[in-house]
Amino acid sequence: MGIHVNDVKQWLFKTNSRMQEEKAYLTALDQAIGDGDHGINMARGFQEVAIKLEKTAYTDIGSLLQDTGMVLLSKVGGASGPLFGTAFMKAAMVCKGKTEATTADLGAALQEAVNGIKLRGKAEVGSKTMLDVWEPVAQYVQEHAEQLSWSALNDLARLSMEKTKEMEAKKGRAAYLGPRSVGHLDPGSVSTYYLMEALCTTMNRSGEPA
Amino acid sequence: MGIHVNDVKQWLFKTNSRMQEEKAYLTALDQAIGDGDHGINMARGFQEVAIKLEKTAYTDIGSLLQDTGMVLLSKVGGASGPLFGTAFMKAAMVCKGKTEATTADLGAALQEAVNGIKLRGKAEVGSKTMLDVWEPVAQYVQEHAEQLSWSALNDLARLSMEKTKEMEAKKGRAAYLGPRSVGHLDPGSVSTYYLMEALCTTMNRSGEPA
Amino acid sequence: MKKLVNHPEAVVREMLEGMVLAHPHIVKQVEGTTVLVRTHAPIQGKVGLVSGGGSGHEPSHAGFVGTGMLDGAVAGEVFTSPTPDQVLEAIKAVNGGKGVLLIIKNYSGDLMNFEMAGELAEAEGIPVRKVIVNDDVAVEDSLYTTGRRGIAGTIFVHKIAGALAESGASLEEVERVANKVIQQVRSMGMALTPCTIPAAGTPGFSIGENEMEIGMGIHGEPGIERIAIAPADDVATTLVNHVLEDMKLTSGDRVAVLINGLGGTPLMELYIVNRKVAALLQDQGIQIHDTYVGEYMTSLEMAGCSVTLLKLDDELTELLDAPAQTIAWKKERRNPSGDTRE
Amino acid sequence: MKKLVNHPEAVVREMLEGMVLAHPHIVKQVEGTTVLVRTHAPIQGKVGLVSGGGSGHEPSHAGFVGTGMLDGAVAGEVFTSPTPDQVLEAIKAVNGGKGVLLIIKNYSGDLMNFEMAGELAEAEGIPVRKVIVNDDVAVEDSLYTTGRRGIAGTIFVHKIAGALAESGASLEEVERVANKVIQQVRSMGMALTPCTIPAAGTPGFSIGENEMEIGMGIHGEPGIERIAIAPADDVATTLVNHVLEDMKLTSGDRVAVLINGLGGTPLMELYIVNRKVAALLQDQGIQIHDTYVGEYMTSLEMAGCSVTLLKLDDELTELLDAPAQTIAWKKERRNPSGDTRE
Ligand SMILES: Nc1ncnc2c1ncn2[C@@H]1O[C@H](COP(=O)(O)OP(=O)(O)O)[C@@H](O)[C@H]1O
Ligand SMILES: Nc1ncnc2c1ncn2[C@@H]1O[C@H](COP(=O)(O)OP(=O)(O)O)[C@@H](O)[C@H]1O
Ligand SMILES: [Mg+2]
Ligand SMILES: [Mg+2]
Ligand SMILES: [Mg+2]
Ligand SMILES: [Mg+2]
Repeated sequence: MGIHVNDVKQWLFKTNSRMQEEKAYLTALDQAIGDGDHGINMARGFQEVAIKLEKTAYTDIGSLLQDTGMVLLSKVGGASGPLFGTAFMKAAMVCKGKTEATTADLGAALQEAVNGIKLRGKAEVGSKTMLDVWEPVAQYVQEHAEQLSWSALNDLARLSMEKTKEMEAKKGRAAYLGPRSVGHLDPGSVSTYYLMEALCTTMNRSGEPA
Repeated sequence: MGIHVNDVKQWLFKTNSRMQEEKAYLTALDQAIGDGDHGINMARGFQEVAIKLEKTAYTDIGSLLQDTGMVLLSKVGGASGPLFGTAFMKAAMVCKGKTEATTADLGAALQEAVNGIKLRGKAEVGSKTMLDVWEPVAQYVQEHAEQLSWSALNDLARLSMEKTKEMEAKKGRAAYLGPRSVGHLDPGSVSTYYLMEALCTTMNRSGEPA
Repeated sequence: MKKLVNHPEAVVREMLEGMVLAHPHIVKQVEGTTVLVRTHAPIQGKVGLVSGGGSGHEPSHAGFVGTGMLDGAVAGEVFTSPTPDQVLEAIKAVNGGKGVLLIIKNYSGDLMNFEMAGELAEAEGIPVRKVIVNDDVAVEDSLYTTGRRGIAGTIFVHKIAGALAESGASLEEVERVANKVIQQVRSMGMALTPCTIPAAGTPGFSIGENEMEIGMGIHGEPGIERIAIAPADDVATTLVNHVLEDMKLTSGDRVAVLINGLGGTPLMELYIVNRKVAALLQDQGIQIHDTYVGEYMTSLEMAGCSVTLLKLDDELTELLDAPAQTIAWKKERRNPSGDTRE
Repeated sequence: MKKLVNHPEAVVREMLEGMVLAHPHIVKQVEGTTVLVRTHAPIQGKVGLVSGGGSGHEPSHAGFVGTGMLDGAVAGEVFTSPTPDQVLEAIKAVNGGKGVLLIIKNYSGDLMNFEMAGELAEAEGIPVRKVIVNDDVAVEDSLYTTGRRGIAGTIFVHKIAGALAESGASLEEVERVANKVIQQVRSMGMALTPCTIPAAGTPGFSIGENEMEIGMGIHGEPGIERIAIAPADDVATTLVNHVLEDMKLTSGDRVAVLINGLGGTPLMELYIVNRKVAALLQDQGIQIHDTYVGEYMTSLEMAGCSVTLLKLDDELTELLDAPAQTIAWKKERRNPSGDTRE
């Protein structure tokens, strides 16, 4: 069962809806251990992505993801802008020319995204950043490309996000808090979870993820 | 029954105590229709007067009042400083050279004080200023110099003070409020009442004013 | 009360010490007083300019002492006019033989204390003139009451009279130009939050969470109306309209604009206000010669702003643009040949 | 939320418009961007200096654009680093053929966005160097984490690198001196009250009525301790001690001092803090070359302050004292012969 360019579009529309819904929550998370703008940033960025996708017809997943990355890069700002932007632009290269992608393509694209985030942000897994969701998700998709369970992927994404609560931040603004960052979810991991959740919901045509 | 220089000293010590006790109340009154410093100003000024009088021996009421006026003039500031300062300095001239003053002297001194306040502040009776206590008190003392009842004088002073509540301010900071100044006591009239009350208490040796 | 202070009663003394320590090349303290004067005061052969008032309006007035503006500033207790002896000290310290001009904001207390000081100085043989600034159109101008308050427009009087004095003009000339500015300058303010006199410890008044006060004075004196919180553009429009109504400017007139912050309002918001003020003036064909945005006449930590317009003619323009080197108003001696004019 | 704004989402755009309207002789806006550059940018034959970051720190950074300081400033959303495309616009607009130096405050977001812009500019053939300011000693300096934040000390980098660039120095030279300042500058801040991002509508955190936060960052990032409200002298002592502990100054060293207000704290209190800071430095035999007191790097309407020390040598002294004509830092071209030095 392939991932059609229209699925990708739906995924990003759904992501935008989630970001709008969770704008205040993400901002509150960032108020606790950052500077309180993450929800505002994500909502602004994905709003612009939705506007761009709405008015453009795509047959190429690559160019859809490239546009998404460019919009995020130029509309989000902060730490999350270049990271989400880079992630999508790196993923775009893998999907270049494809109207329909396989789960193996998805795995490769996610891995490229992870590489981009690491190169740009210099964080490692365990630094309490969005990487703590991106990386396990990318790995899981690559390992289970043959028989991908979207609801299992969704669970994994949520679990990874929840795990950031107990981590001590080493990168990003929360790092200034040192040990006091423990006990709070990482805002960027939560927004990354919404992105992955939207992907799973879109692809899991049988309904909501468990 | 004359007013001895030591009575005058006691009067001003008592006035100082009252100003310290009522510092917050006077300030609150001034917060309502002014800038909220009247209690602070009066407490600072009379504190300095008390310090000055404590360390100086006086035989001349004139020089005691002159010193009081000078201290008030240089320590109070605002509108009340020059007015109270002028009042005491004008009163001092009448009492020059006297170790004991008559109630007639007191009447003349108060009248001089009133003249000074009017000249300096250009207010009239009814402008909702301290003059609305000073002037009736001065008048009453002059009219009843022969047989002055301190408790009656005290009542008159309090009544005059209370009357300012219904007046519309024409001078001082409360004048900016126009009709909205009605319904509030004039802070300077209240502090002037404390001054007069302290005088009556000091002189009314039979006890507290009724 | 959340303030960076030590003893609430010592704030003025400690602030003045901190100022002199920060800017010893601009100001010095007259010993034993609350008077700051230019480091090299008195300047011989120059009319001395003295202003002052209660503290809590920083940088007014000591922040405007220096070449091209004031010679001395007298600081009273917070929101309390300074006493005559202090003003007298300032007059004596800046008298360079050509007399002294007192720039007084129109409040009963300031008037009386400065007047008494002026009388004492004249008795000592120093020629003294005084001008009274009353730019606040929120207050009705009436002969029978106290009249209008002096607020942020006072800074333009300092600047322009200061520039003329610097050129060696006579006391009468400096007094004349100061009065000309006073005739041509109008302001109005508003507040979002109250402020707390340190020694009082509690706010002098309160403004509801969804309210603002239009026409607020710089000591928290009530304004003309308490309204629901409105967008910055509406606030700017209200203030400008009140000022224009009083000034009756016509298309082609030239003005200087001052968007003054009251202490707690960030520069970001002042610029948002300026955006609308500039648009409103442009709409009426009024030319903006120059705009000043920032804190000039504050009210402790009060949030809010005032808008001041000064109608310019050639004389006022030249003096406004003249050099000044003070703590809070710096203007180059000559326009640089480089890429900036100011 | 008590703010003089219109649409919370439009504050940055409207603020920039208000700034350009107020100071058209100093700054202009690069069309369609949130970039302000000098009115006459690009200056041919001069290294271009670009700084920027999230908005809400006014007058940083656009207030320091002008002769002798920055060439361009990029404004992000409130507390949000600007995006690479905007930074790129700034680089292009100020490139006068000698390359561009990016002055970046050390935050993940700023670093990444400015870096990407730099890469894009280099791909277009513009030589770009970057320096990273990390003066905040409240944060542990560690290789394994994000490292120190950049706060008010950034202004000294603007000033000194700006002065050298103005003299026609090469990109490498300007980069060198900027890094020298970064080596020698240390700051620490504290806050009494929180601040509210307009689009968020509620304060980012809270501080108890009787508490203050020591080491607070300029975006409300938590500091090192939450303590009971203390007198200004104690606060000054804590901040200075932390800074000195890190700088290890010795008697005879010369410094510039910056007492920076965070937005809601009145000048009166900043001067009271300076009084103690100056005394502490004098106690240690440290010479104060010059002191700056006011709002340079704010945090919306937050109440609080930071103390910055810059250790000076002859080169830095001369560049610090050099002329500048910007909105928020004005320094005469030449010391006047009159009665003031500054
Ligand atoms: N160096 C980094 N590498 C990976 N992710 C990072 C890094 N720095 C920050 N992040 C992520 O960005 C999120 C914060 O984004 P946002 O609040 O929008 O930006 P800012 O921190 O600039 O205000 C963090 O929660 C974290 O997940
Ligand atoms: N022109 C005046 N004539 C007489 N009394 C005045 C005048 N102006 C003000 N006052 C008195 O001064 C009082 C206010 O004193 P205070 O608060 O100490 O000074 P300020 O108004 O300068 O803050 C008023 O309540 C009023 O009684
Ligand atoms: Mg954030
Ligand atoms: Mg008062
Ligand atoms: Mg007062
Ligand atoms: Mg941010």
